[in-house]
Order: sequence, then structure tokens, then C-alpha cells
Amino acid sequence: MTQPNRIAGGQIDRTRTLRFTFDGIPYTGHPGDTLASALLANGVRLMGRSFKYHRPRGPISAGSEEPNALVELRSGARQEPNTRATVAELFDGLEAKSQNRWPSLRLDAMAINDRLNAFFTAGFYYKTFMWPRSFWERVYEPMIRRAAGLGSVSREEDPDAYDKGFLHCDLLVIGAGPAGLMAALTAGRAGRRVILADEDFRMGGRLNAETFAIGNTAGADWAAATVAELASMPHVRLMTRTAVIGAFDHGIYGAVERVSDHLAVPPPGKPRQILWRIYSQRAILAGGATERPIAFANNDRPGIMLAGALRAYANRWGVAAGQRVAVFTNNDDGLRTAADLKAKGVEVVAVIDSRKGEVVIDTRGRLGLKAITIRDGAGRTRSFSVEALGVSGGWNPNVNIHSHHRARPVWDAAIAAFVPGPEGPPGLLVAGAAAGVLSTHGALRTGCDAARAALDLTGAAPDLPQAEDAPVRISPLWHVDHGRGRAWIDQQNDVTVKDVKLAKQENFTSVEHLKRYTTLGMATDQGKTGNVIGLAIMAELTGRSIPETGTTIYRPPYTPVALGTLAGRSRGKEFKPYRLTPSHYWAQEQGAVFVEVGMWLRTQWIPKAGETEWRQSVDREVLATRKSVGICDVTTLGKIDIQGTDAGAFLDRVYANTFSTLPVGKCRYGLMLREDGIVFDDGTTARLGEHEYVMTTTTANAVAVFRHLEFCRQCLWPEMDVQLISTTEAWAQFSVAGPNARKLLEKVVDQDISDAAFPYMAAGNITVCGGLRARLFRISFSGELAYEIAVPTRYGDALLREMLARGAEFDPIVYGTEALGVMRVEKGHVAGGELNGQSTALNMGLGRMVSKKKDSIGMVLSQREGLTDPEGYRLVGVKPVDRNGKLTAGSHFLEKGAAPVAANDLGWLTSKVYSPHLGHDIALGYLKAGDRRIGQRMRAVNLLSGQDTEVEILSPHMFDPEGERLRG
Amino acid sequence: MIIPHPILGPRDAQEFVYLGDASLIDRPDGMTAGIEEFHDYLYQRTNPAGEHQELWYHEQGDRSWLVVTRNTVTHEILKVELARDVARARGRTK
Amino acid sequence: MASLQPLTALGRREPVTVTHGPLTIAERTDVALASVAARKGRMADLAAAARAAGVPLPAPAAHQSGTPYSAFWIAPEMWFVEAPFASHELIAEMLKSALGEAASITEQTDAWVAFDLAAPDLAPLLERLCNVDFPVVPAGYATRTVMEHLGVYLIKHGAGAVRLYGPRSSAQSLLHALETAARSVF
Amino acid sequence: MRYSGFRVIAEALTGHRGWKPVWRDPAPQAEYDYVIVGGGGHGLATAYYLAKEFRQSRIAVLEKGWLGGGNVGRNTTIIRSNYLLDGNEPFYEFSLKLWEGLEQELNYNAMVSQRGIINLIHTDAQRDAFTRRGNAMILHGADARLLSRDEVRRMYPWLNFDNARFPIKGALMQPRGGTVRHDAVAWGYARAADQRGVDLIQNCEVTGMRIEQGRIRGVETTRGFIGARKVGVAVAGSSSKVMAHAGMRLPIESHVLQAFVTEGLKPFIDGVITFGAGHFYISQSDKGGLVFGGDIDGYNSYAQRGNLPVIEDVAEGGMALMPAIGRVRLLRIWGGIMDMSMDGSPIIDRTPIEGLYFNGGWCYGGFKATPASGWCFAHLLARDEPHPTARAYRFDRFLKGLMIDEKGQGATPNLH
Repeated sequence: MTQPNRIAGGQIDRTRTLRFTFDGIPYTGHPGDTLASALLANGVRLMGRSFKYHRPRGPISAGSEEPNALVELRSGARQEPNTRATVAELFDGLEAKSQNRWPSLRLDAMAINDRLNAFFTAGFYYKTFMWPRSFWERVYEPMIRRAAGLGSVSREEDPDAYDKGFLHCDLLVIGAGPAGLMAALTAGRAGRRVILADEDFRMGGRLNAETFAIGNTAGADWAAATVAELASMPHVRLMTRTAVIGAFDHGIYGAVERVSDHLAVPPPGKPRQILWRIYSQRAILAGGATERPIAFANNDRPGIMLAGALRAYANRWGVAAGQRVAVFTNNDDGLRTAADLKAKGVEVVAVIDSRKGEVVIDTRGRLGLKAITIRDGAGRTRSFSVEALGVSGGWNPNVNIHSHHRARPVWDAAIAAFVPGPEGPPGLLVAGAAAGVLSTHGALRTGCDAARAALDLTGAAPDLPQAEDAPVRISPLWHVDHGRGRAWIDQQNDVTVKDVKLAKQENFTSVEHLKRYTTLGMATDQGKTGNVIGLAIMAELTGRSIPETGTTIYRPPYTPVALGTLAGRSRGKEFKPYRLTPSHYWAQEQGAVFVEVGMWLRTQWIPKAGETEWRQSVDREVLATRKSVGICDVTTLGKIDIQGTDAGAFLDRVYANTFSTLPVGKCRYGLMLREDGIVFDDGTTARLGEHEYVMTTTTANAVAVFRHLEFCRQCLWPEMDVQLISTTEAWAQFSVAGPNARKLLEKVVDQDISDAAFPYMAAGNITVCGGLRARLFRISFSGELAYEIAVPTRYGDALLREMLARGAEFDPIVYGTEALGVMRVEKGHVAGGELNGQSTALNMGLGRMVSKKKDSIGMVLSQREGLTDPEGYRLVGVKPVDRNGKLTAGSHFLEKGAAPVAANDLGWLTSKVYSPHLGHDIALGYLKAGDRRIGQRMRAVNLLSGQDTEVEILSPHMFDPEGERLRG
Repeated sequence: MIIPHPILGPRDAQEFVYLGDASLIDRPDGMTAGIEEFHDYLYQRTNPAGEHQELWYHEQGDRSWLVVTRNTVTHEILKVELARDVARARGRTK
Repeated sequence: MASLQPLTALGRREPVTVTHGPLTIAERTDVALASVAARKGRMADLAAAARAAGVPLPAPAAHQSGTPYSAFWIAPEMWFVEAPFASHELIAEMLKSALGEAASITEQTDAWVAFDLAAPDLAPLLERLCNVDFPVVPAGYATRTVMEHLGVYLIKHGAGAVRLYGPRSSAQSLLHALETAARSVF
Repeated sequence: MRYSGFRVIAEALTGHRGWKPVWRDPAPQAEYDYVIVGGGGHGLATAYYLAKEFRQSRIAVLEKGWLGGGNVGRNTTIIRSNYLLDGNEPFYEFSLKLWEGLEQELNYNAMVSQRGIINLIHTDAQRDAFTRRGNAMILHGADARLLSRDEVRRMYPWLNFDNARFPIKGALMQPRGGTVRHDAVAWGYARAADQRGVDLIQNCEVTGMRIEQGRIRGVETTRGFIGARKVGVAVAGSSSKVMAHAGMRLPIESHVLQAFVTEGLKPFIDGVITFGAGHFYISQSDKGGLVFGGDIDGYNSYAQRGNLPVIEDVAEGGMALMPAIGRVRLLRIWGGIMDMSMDGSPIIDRTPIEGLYFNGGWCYGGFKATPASGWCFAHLLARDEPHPTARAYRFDRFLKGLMIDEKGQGATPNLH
């Protein structure tokens, strides 16, 4: 296979040939090629279609600013829509497809839009599709949505992995062109830690695309030598294929390294890309400049590209985009393209210099440029047959990252472009073309100066090598008035000069209105080539200056970033870490079903052989517990060790009820409010010593409660003698409940735990199994005679096995969170559904626990009228009148016969279970004035399912209301 | 953001949990103050565009509560103190 | 002690050691751990008692090795003290009797899983995991940091030696994160 | 001029020379009956409804920058009325009904698109809470459906059903939820208000308030003093700054919320999806970009830009839910300033200063509220009494303990 447009030279490895396909057609290229350079070498100019008009398009650039040459790269689950062919590194076997066309790139049916362009002006959709009203969602919008977008998503899981990481340095240099290289060299030679990052796979920036000399070597060779010197410095990190995407606060930069994108697939275990957070108090933006085109009629044909890109393809990649070319420029830099191409033996048929009054006024060639028409200073027109046209409208410094903190760039009339202003992210300096210094020598000088300034380097500045230092000679030209066709500004979104004119006509003259109304700059290139032209034209139309017209806001990321990269490893099962309980491995052996509770995996129930429905398992666990004894892993409850001579006084402040009076060796249920008087959390707290308490929290609030206690300790009462430490994971804790709980525990506990020795609400340090330190609390969530026993976590598994083995005569079972839930609802204990952050102690029937005799968090504001309304919600128990009736948590209470409207809404069911003991569904609920409705009948209605059940309102204590069992 | 911790030096703000205005230190005494005073304490905020004293908790660090003086427009951090020291200076005791 | 067979944080009888390329990750179950916090206004008393008992109380962000007690700073006037598990399983009681009423002491041994990382240079691994500027901080540096959403204490004993304490319940997740990063880096 | 398909065709055939400015650029008059501070969605809607529904005149909207430049121009464009509490649901349902007729009302196509919103369920507790909420919605006349896991899977087969850390167990769906082209809302209201004689004054920042004997007399602006009988402030994000001119402190903090859009893609997400186990919600615009967001950054800020941790957190949620979007590229991140209130719900109320009215505290729910907020604020301004659906949005609800706390997070604005 030949590459007809491949010419001599370039930084490609011609000794190796890479095979690839585009739209199924095989081509070849070489290492060092991009997909775009390789396609151009093969004579392929047509690479894409535009968004709105489906105009045939080829690349206009040789970099990440590319709006046109977007392809679907790779296939299957790795399909990557909207990939810029101009930066996609060629690899053997690369597959690419064109997008946004049907049935084919050359013959795209949707190109009908181009014929109808007179109707599809900026914002036309805001003015139509309104009649008839029902047609919008049924007809018009589906039509619009079908046409939306460019590339398509695979819908399969991305098979590649992504990493994240953190880097620190003294100086981050963004961009490895002459300015960046010089900055890194200056800092590196001074011994500072430097990171030099460049989005390209080859460092050197424009030096690779130009024929300039630095000193007495070619610019590209100087770059390579400089890179080699930097690579020899251990404190310098060179990062190619690494785009800095944003400047965030306080010297944190985001950067994306494309580790494996130049390979067919990443090596096993290796990531596709890495998101680096780079911490650097000093950084230098040396991101260069982006050339901008000039708008003229039909300036969007494949083969028309930026003059600098045309020369980059020739110099760096050895590719002539066409055999016959022309150049259209308003500045000296465009002339370099003509000179370089001529030197490469390409036929340059015309150089159109607008400064001489010459302009291009039209072009021809539907699928690729065939000819241009020019008009000279005297008004004469001529046509030339060409395959490529290089256009240069001047260069825009890449101020983007410098503006990420919303600093506005300032207008520099000398180069007719915006340059970074005095404000910007603290610590970020700008050098080289990014600073508006467009010569090579200027880049070297400002790169060196910036590094010295950033790092406060003293001593004489080094001698800089000789380099090109031509002045910028430009006479701004934004669009050519002559000519009849549309003149594109934003090629991808098909925004043309006439759209800007319409925006002006309709008074969308603010630059933000211009952008939003016409979609200028909203395409995947974010207007890197087109924005300034658009606002310059608006400035002309409104009679304002360009700086008065201003720019829109620059936002991260500098170049689009794969979402997988930003997520890193946190996806799938690794989205969040797991927390496993001490009995997890035992439960796994038993075939337990687990449930996510926050990060924890808890045993939900443990099916036994023959059980086919989860209810069978749960009912069995409940009944066995209530009949004999059950064990439940409650390690997930938060445990906080609270010590100090003021520990008791501290607890009095943070709990609504009193703890300073709790005797040593006892525990008490505690209710914790937020300062706004709403219940925050609950749990039991035990006093293990004069100055030592251990608090338990709910599983969900363990972290928040600890944080809150630290706030109280450090910010509110800093002189209290209180020390806090979490011990949640240090102890494996099991609830042992049921009539035989004591008998079972007596098999493992070394001490006397008779009712007399260890009465209800006793707590203390004990030993088990012959001397292992442990803690025992006689508390009950289930309503049974119950204890919680804790041992150091490593012994938790063994203690569980030991209890089951030694207590085998009692047929102990291990129950999960479902059975736990059943028993607590039977007892009317509040939990998740009731502790909803919206309910007061009064709502829960615990109003009397809020002591007014002492100051505590939330005490005062809990007394507000809205929170003490006698008609407000109260916790109630609920059962169906017909014992076969079904209840659903979340159903609302309605009176019998009441219409299902909000005015009749009396409350809702917070938690529902099936009570195997009672033989029917039961629930807890918040009911308006519920305390006065005990015994009444009403309905629990679930309008989502149509369930409508007559219920009786009960006290929430539906099982053993006198509490005889737990004291047994 | 990076918070210059008074003990530990620069630390990534990701390690911290934010609470809000440092006036939350000035909790009234519940035995003497009434609902209105607590209302103003808990709910009303100056919310300045500019210098703001605010509470950050070093949850993934040393568990210190800090009072950070930060510009809410530029995010520049002007001062960082241990909240406990600030609380004491404001006369808070037991 | 007693008849109960301990289980490691990874759910096994014996600690796990895994290697990947130059890296070794060794679970350590032979470390006893307790927190020691000065009671209000008793720092001088605590310091004296600790000196007498041979318990180091290093400066912020530091670890200090000793025999049998080593320690690292975790919060103002608060430390984690390490000792050999075999001899000091009852570390909290031992410290209480040594340090008296000047300190609040809490057993922490089983709240954590400990991993020792060893490789010629751990920097490339750690830069994928946490934001500690590992090459720059000195040996003896101790800090809390975050790895894949997990709060972890990191102690640098040298460029190629690090001890991590992660939450015990997430031992599996932490090890998985370490191994994944190792595969990615080495 | 009236917009229609015929007009578009007629203009196309005559070179589009007939299109008129969508609004005038009037110089401010010395005095108005009503001065609305804030030319965002809420302020423009307020002015429109004042003129249209309440037959008021001599109305001006003062905007410090460009019309629609506040949060109406930087949000994730979602509309819904899937609220739980009595104080909220009627208001948001009223708003949704107004959205449903908005285009004909304004003769402007804002692309109100009711393709449905689902809130995913991952735990039994969430199902209970969503059942409660779905019932509350229906009781208030809104629409709601509880979807099973299989129903969700049929709708969005490429969500992570088989390898999820927090498995999907179902969803609460509001079929009438959807999206609207956000900028067009501002432009539609602006155009319609302008046509009814409202003066829309851009580049006019309020720098002070003239208050005499407890009564508002007008506002000082960068374009001079403008007298007013009544002043309505609708500047969410900057509420504390503007109300400080009247010496008021508010139960509000300003926080930054980042939002995100990807490169344009062929359609694959039809409706709006909200992840129940992470901070992530997403829809796909008519242009093809995935528009998504998550949590606020969490610290007080007026900077209109955020930081990496939340960007990463949102992406993690996205990948956890939709592993197919790993290779989709994020195109742009922006930040808006939210009035985070103390209970997560807004305020539309009188102030202690006679003639000064306040509308704010929208947290990140302001966009969907735009029509009802405008209507209810206009109602309050014109009649001096709250609209029935906005009665709960009072300043004194915190004093009285009548918070409207959907999330149950209490007086911690960054958690709402």
C-alpha cells in the first residue's frame, strides 16, 4: 500500500509500518503518526461530518483544538466516540469509523439539512415546534433527539482500568515547547523538583513542526537534546501524553496521563489513563498558542486547514495535505507555510495576503477542496485549482488554564489576540506563546525568566541560544465580506457569520448571549479556534471594541477528559470499600445472605436447607430467639470511649437525658438531639469507671456522632477534661437474646451473671473462656432477656463458634438484620425509619427524656411551638384489622372514607414487618395526634400499588408491653 | 484546596469536613438563653462575600477542629487557628 | 490466652504476606496498640510518667521507635503506642498502671489491620494511593491519610519500609487497593 | 412579533431580515411601582407574572450582568415535583403544571420535555422512604410510580445491575419529570415581560437600598438611584450580599455547585436518572451532551468554580452507576452559587422593611421552581399575601420550629 501524500522528512519511523482501517478501508502509516497525519498521507481528507448541516469535513488542525476530524476509535466495548484524529496516536491494528453520518461518510442522507440551511438559523427551534402542543414530545423532539450528538457510546462496560495519583513538586511546567523546555531546564539545573507535562506524545511543541534552528541545531533536535538532559536529572519528571486539564485552588492541578492509548489494549493490570493531582505552589503555563482561521465563504471544505497545521503535517509528519496548495494569511506567520512547503517540493500555487488587499472569496469541492476563488486588491477575481489551503488569521495564546479562576484575559493589539491578564491562579506564571510572546527566542527567554521568577533563583541568567525572533506582523481580518456562501466560525456546530449577525439583530449582543443563542464555542473543541472570531465580528456589528465585548468564561477541563479517568478505581464493586463484621467469615460458611448497611455488609438472614422464601428464614430466626436464644453480630454499632474527669458532665451536655448520675457498672439508653431539637441519634452508654464511659451509636451515625462530640469538646467546652477515641472496630460485639440467653452466656462467661449479680442494665468488664478480657452489657433491643457481649475483634469469630458449641443444648441460632428488625418493631424501638432527621423526642414518644434541668444540645430549640404541637406526629403501632391484611412501609394513614388527598393525610407507616409471633403484619408509624388515637381504626393506603388496608392503631409496644421478658 | 494546619502544615482540604461559620462556637447557655437567642445562633448567617471565619474538622487527620479565615470570593486562606484556642479566647470554658 | 482461636483481620488463622515484583505486603498481627491521651492539664505529669515507663511521646507527625514501646502522634496530646503483642496483649492495662491518672488509655489493637510494605522504593506505589509527599518526608514520619476512601495511618520507616494501619473491618478492601496499585505500578 | 413555524419559513425565504430584538434595552426610569432585583429566571418570571397575571405596570428588572446570567444559565435543567413534605410538594407541583403550558404561554419554545425522572432505590429503607414520598406526591395531585428492578432494567439495560457495590432494587419514577432548555426559559420570560412593557435593565447592579422610616424608597444602582414603591429581591446565590444592603442577615449560606456536560453523543439516556447510592444525577440534552451533577463542594463560596474532589466524586458515582460511560469525555465543568438555606427549602416572604420582599434560599432546586417562584412572588408583591402553595416559605419558620427539611439534615446548609 502506498501513501501518496507522504513526502520526505518528519519525525516518523519509516522503518516500521503500521496497519489501520478507517471506515473499514485498510491503510498504512508509521510510528510517530497520528490518525490524521496517516490518513492525509494516504490522500484521505474527508474524515467527518459537521453537527447541524452534516457538511463534509477534514481536519483543520494538527492538535487538540480540532473541531472536525472526530472519529469513533476502536470498537466493541472500547469504542471511543468523538476522538480527535489529530491527536490519536497511530498503532498497529487501529480501527476508526466516521460518525454522525448515514449511510456513509461520503453519502450522508442528513446532508439534506445543508440544503435547508436557510431555515436552520441560530435559535430557530425556540421559535417553532410549538403547534400543536402535543406534537413537541411525540413528533418534534424525538426527531431532534434522533439527530443529536456525534459519536455513539458502546453501552457496554468500559473494560479498561483507570488510576489516580498524587504528585508534588517545586515547579510544574505545563507544555514542553521551547518556553516550557527552557523553564524546566532552568529549574532542573537549579536542582529543583520539576514536573514537565505535555499533552503530546513527543516533547518539543511547535519546534517539531517548524524548521527553525536553535543555536546551530534544528529546533526539533535542540528539543530532543534538552529532553535528554532533563531526563538525566532524577528530580525532574517528564510526562508526555499528559494534559494538564485545570488549575484548582491553592496550587492543585489536574492532569491526565494517557498511559496506554497508543496501544491496542493496555497491558494486564495497567491502567488506560491516570488522573494526577499535581501539588505545586509554583507553575508555569507554557501551553503555546492556537492558530485561528479567517471566515470566508465555504471555508470549511476538507483540505482547508490552518496554515500552521499544513506546515506541521509537512515538517513533523512528512505529509503534504495536497499536491497543489495555497496559503491565505493576514500575518507573516502564514508565509512560513508557503516557504516550508515550497522547500519540501510541494507546489504552492498562490499566497493570498490580506494585507495586500487579497482575499479568498469562495471555494469548490464537495467532499474535498478542488479550487479556490480569490479577489485581489483591485477587485479582480481568479480561481486556482488546489487540494489544500492553509489559512492563518493569527495566533491565540492558550490562556485557558490561566483563566480557570475566572480571570479575564486582556487584549493585546500588537498581536491582535487575548493574552493573560495580571490576575490568575496564585503561583501560576505564563511564558512563551501562551503569554503572547510568539517568537522562538521570546519563548526561550520568557521560559527561563519565568522559572527564575517562580523559584526566586538568583545569580546571572544563563546565556540563551540563538533563535528566531521575528516580530509579529499582523493586520487583523476576521471575515471576508465578499463572496456569497456561508462563512463558518464554529465548524463543528455550524455557526456562521450570518448567525452572529442574526444574534445581533435580535439583541443577543452580550458575548454570553451570543454563545448560548448561536451555540458558538459549545462544541467539543470549546471554540478554541472560533470564539475570538465570533466575538470580534460581534464587536464590529455593535461598534464596540473587542476588549469591551469580552470573552466568555474559560472552564476546565482544558481538553475533554474520559469520565473513567476521573472515577479511577472507584467503580463496580470497588465504588466504595467494604466493611466486614467479625462474624462475616462464619456467616459466609453458613451461606448467609448479606445486606449493604452503609459500607458494612451485614448478615441479613441465614437460610437453612429447605427454606425457599426469605420469610421462612426470618420467621424461624425470630421464633427461635423468642423461644430459646439467638445471637446477632452488632459490631457495626458505633462505640466511642469517653474518658476524663468531666466525662459525665460532658455526656449530660450532649445527651438530652442525664448520665452523670449513672452508677459505675450500669448503662442507660441515651437520646441525642441536634441543636435544632430534632433527634440526632440514640444508643446505650455504659459507665465502666468513675471517669470512663463507653457510648454506643447507631451504625449509620457513628462517624457523625464522633465528629459532633469532638465539636462539643473542642469548640463549645474547651476546658472540659474529656478524651475521645473510637473503638467501633476494636471489639466484636454480639447481642445474645432470648429466654436462654443467660444460660448460654454462663457457658462462656467466667463470672457470675445471675440476675442478682448482673441485673437489667448492668455493664462491666468480665472475662470469657478462661480469662479473655471482655465486656458485658445487659441491654435488650429485642425485648427478650438479652445481653451484648464484646471481645477483642480477633476473638469474635471464635467466641461466636464457642457460644454456639457450648450452648448447643439451647439450639441457639444466629439471626440477621431482618429478624433484628422484626423484634425491634414488635417492641416499638425506633430505628432508621423513625430516626429520619425530621422527628423529635416528642414525636417518638420520648419527650420526657429531654431534661430541662440541665443545658444540653437541642434542649432549648426542641421547645419551639412547631415541635411541640399536640396535634403533631406521634409514634404508634399498627396492625391490620383483618390479620391477613397486608401493610407496606411508606403507606399513608387516611380515615375511613376519606378521599386520598393531602388535606386528609394523617401520617405514614415508617417500618413494617411480619411478626411471626403475632401471626400478622405489624408496623410502626407517625400519626397525627397518634397518642390520642390508640385503639382507633383507619386505613393505611399505598396509592402506588392500590393497597388499602384497614388498620388498628396500637401502642408502639406491641410485644410484651410490660417488659417482663427482658427483666427475666 | 489546601489548608495550612497549625500543627501539621499544609493538608489537602479533602481530609476535612466543613461545618460553617465559626460563630457556631458562640453557643448561648441553654439555662439562660431562650429560643430567640438560640435561633439567631443556629440559623442566622452573615455569609460574607470576602473574609469568612469558618469551622473545618480534620476528620482524616488529627481530628482537630480548625477556625479557617478564608476569602469566599478568591478562596485565599488568610489564617488558620485551632478552634479550641479560638473558643478559649472567646471565653468558653466548661 | 484462653481457648479462643484468633482470626486475622483478613479472616485467616495466619497473617498474609503477598509479593508483587519488588513489593512485599506483610500483614502484621503481632502488634499491640493503645491510644494514650493526656488528661486536661496533665501533660507534664504524663510526660514524666511516660519517660519513666519508657513510653515515647513523639512530636506531631512523628513516630518514635523503642523497646518495648514505640509510639506515633495522632492528635494534639494523643498518641498510639505500639508494643509486641505476645508480651503486651494487655497493653492498655499495662499502660494504665504505668501512666496512672494522667492519661486516658484505650485498647486499639484490634481496631486496625497493620500492613508492612517493603520494596526498594515505595514512592511509585504510594503516589498512586495517597497524597503524602513520600520522597520528601523523613523516616519517622507518621500521618493519617486516605487510600481509596479509607482513612489510614502511614508510618515511614525508610524509603522502602512503611507501616500502614487501616480500619480492620476494611482489611480486605485495603489489601485489594494495595495489590491493585502494585500491579499497576510494578 | 409572534413566533411560529410559518414565521420561520417566511423569514427564511426573505433572508431573515424581519426578526426583531427579543427585548429592548431601555434606560432606567426615575421610579417604578415594582423593582425586581435580579434578571435571572425567578426575577424575569416574577416581572412577567406581575404584568400578566396581576395586571401591574411600571415594572423594572435590574440585572447586574446579562439577562439569564445567574443560575438559570448554569444548572442541569431538570424539572420535577417529586417532593415529600407538605410545605414543598404543592408548590413544586404548581410549578410543574406551569412548565407544562409554558411554551404556549410565552410563545417561546423552551423545549419542556417530560421524559420522566427516576430516583433509584438501593436499600429497603430507601424503598420505604420513596414509598412514603410517592404517596405524598399522589396525595398532592402529582404523578408517581414505584418501579421494580426489572422495570428499571427494561428502561435502562446498561445501568450497572450485575456488578454493583450497591445493587439497584427499583426506583421511584415521576413520568412528568424531565428537562427544559434552561437559557430559553430566561429568554422566553424576558421577551414576554418586555412585550408587556417591563423594563429589563442589564448591567445595572444594586449597590444600596434607600430605606426611610422602615420603608423602602428605592435602590441605589451603578446606573443611579431608581425609586420604587416595592422592591422584590430574587438574586439567589447573592441573597446575603444584596439583603445586607437592607441590614438583614439571612438563614442562608452561599455554596458552589458544579455541573458537568460531556461531548455530544447519539441518544442513549432518555429521561433523568438519579443515583440513590452516590451523588450523581444525569440526563441527556437534545444536543446530545450528557448533563450531570452531584453534591455541592461543601464550603461557603462566591467563586462560581469548584475543586477536584467533587468532580471526582461525581465521576465515581457516574461510573458506579453507568460503567459504559468510561470512555465518554467530560467537556466542561461550571459552577453556580447556591443559596443554601438552613432546612434546604426556599423563602418567599415579606421582610421587616415595608415594601421590601425576598425570594431566595433555593439551594439547588431553583431552576425547576422558576415558574411557580415567579408566580408566587408576584402574588406576594401584588397582593401582600402569600400564594397558597408558598405559604410555608416564611422567614419565621425557623423561629417557630416549622422547618421544611426534606433531607432531615437540620441547620447544616451544606448537607441539604
